[in-house]
Amino acid sequence: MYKIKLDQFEGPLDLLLFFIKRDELNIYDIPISRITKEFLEYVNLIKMLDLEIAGDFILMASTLMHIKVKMLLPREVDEKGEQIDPRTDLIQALLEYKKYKEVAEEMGYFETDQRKVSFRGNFSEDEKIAPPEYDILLKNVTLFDLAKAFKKAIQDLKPEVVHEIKKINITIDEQIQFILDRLEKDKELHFLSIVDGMREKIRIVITFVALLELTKMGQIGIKISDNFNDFILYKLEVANG
Amino acid sequence: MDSIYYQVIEALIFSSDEPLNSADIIKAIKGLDGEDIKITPDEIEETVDILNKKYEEESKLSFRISKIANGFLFSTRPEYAKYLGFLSSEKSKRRLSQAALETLAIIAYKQPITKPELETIRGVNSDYILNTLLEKNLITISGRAETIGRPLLYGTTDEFLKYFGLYKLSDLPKPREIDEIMKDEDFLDQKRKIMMNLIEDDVQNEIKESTENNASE
Amino acid sequence: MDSIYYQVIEALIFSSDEPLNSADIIKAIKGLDGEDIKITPDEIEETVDILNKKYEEESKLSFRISKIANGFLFSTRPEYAKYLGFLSSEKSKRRLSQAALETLAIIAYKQPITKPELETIRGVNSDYILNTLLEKNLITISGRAETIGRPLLYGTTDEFLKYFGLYKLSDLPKPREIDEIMKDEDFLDQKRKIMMNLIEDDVQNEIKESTENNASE
Repeated sequence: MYKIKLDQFEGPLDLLLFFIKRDELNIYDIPISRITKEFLEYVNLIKMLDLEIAGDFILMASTLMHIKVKMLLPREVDEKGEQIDPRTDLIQALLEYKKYKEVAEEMGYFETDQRKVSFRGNFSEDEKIAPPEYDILLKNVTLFDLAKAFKKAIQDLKPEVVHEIKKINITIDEQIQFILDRLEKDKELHFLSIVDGMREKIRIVITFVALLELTKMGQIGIKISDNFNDFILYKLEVANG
Repeated sequence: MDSIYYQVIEALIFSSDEPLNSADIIKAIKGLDGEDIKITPDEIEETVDILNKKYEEESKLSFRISKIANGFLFSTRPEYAKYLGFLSSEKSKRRLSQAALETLAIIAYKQPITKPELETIRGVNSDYILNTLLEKNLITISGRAETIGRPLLYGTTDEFLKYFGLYKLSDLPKPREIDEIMKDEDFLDQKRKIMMNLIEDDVQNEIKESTENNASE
Repeated sequence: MDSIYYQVIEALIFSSDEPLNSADIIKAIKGLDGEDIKITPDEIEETVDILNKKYEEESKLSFRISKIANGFLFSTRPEYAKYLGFLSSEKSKRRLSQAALETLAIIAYKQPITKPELETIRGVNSDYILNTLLEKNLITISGRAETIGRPLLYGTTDEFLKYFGLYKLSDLPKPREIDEIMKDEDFLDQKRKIMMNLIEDDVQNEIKESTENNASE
């Protein structure tokens, strides 16, 4: 007779399958009294050690005892008038469990095979050229979005500012530098936050032209913002190669 | 599909550290060379077969493209396992326990499945094992059942497919029908299984074992 | 050196996660096939050259073995760099950083939530991440709080549900449920250890016995 070890069984169903196999019992005609007795001996052993695991075994023990009692009573009948074997549910559960136990065994072979396989380990030397974000961005931001943002920036200016007459010395190059400087500090900038505080229309116009210039040069990207009439600028990594 | 894309497809799969699917390959090619490039998932699949045939018959490479977890991934041929195992600590990672395999089998076939359903089939409380499998990313929470108490539902992940070397879920072995099991007199050899489990507890032995197995192949 | 080692060297370089040097390759080969195997660093170097020549001239492969200061490693040929770049930028668009995931989780469970509330929980400025999540359409502005300054309120979107395969928001696993799955892990571990100790002696015997059995199988 095999010596029973405590951690061999995944649960009460596994233990019952073991008894059935070991004693060459017919699963469809399980000798309930005998198997209940053996089962209880096992449960007594593990009860002392592990309450958590024992719980499931105790539940099964009570099921077995329940079936045992039912076996002694006159059989119940189903709607067709056929006698119900009190062991039916248990047999069903055992077969269902066994079905997956078998699959698990096969999966164990898959696991073994797969453990013989290795994947590529080192990717550090693969050269990658990031795609020009510029392209992708134009898919999200339409010219209409750009125009709306611009219009908004202009509209928000206080009307009295427009009346001031003053020569403004400002160049596109200066504004290009201005935008790049701002982008040094922040990864992303809202267009509105750049023109915020600019009081003259011409300054905004030139900033806007500078921004278009930078986009064309591939130095910055533009993407859509969740605020209407605004968009986000961000610096592009200069592609190497 | 133009045959110049053989190398591109190869390069894309080679450079990917996770299984790469046809859709992503097509997206990269069309994204760069234009939406009008004609290329279909079937053609990618064919290309992979052609490449694998070349690797094996002409180039005699020690690796090939595996179809795994709904995608393609380069992997070594199993015959080199013993050399690779010698240098890497990966191989000494523990196998899954019998309980974990059983639980995975049930989840894989019954998914999405709730914990109570799983526990009914296994006959044991399964909190611990579910937690382990979730941590290993072999299963995930896939939603909630519409039944009373709305219990969480569990299903398998792509990592699960990768772990067992499966391309898709339907590649799992088919469980036998219950009446088939019933006819079968030869129950699983319980004794042998127990032994196997015990071996697996001992990593040292296991490494030795796999080396021996490999050597005899 | 026997030419059967061409493939072994190739497989070792392929699967190593660090650049692999000749000494390690020799160690693996001698370790498995015996110290008397004749193999020198020069031969390994030669083998790599032969392999590279084969990859390039015969097989026209899109990858090769590179030699860098501390060893050999595979790399994809630079002519495919733009395809690789496209793929990796697509991937990074899809991926959520840990910080983004954490932020998303807080918003999902606490919604509707204001930026100050969020930042109190996370302890860091969250402008950038909020923007990223808004861009990915995983969160949205759901209104304004009635508190001073009427700050914006953030919540998750339908896209968020889709991303995580949820039918509705209440399908999110409750923290209590996660606790339940995690519960008693340590406790069970302790119990297991006690049991294992009790049967340890027997296990030792079994291992020996079963190894013998396996060998004869």
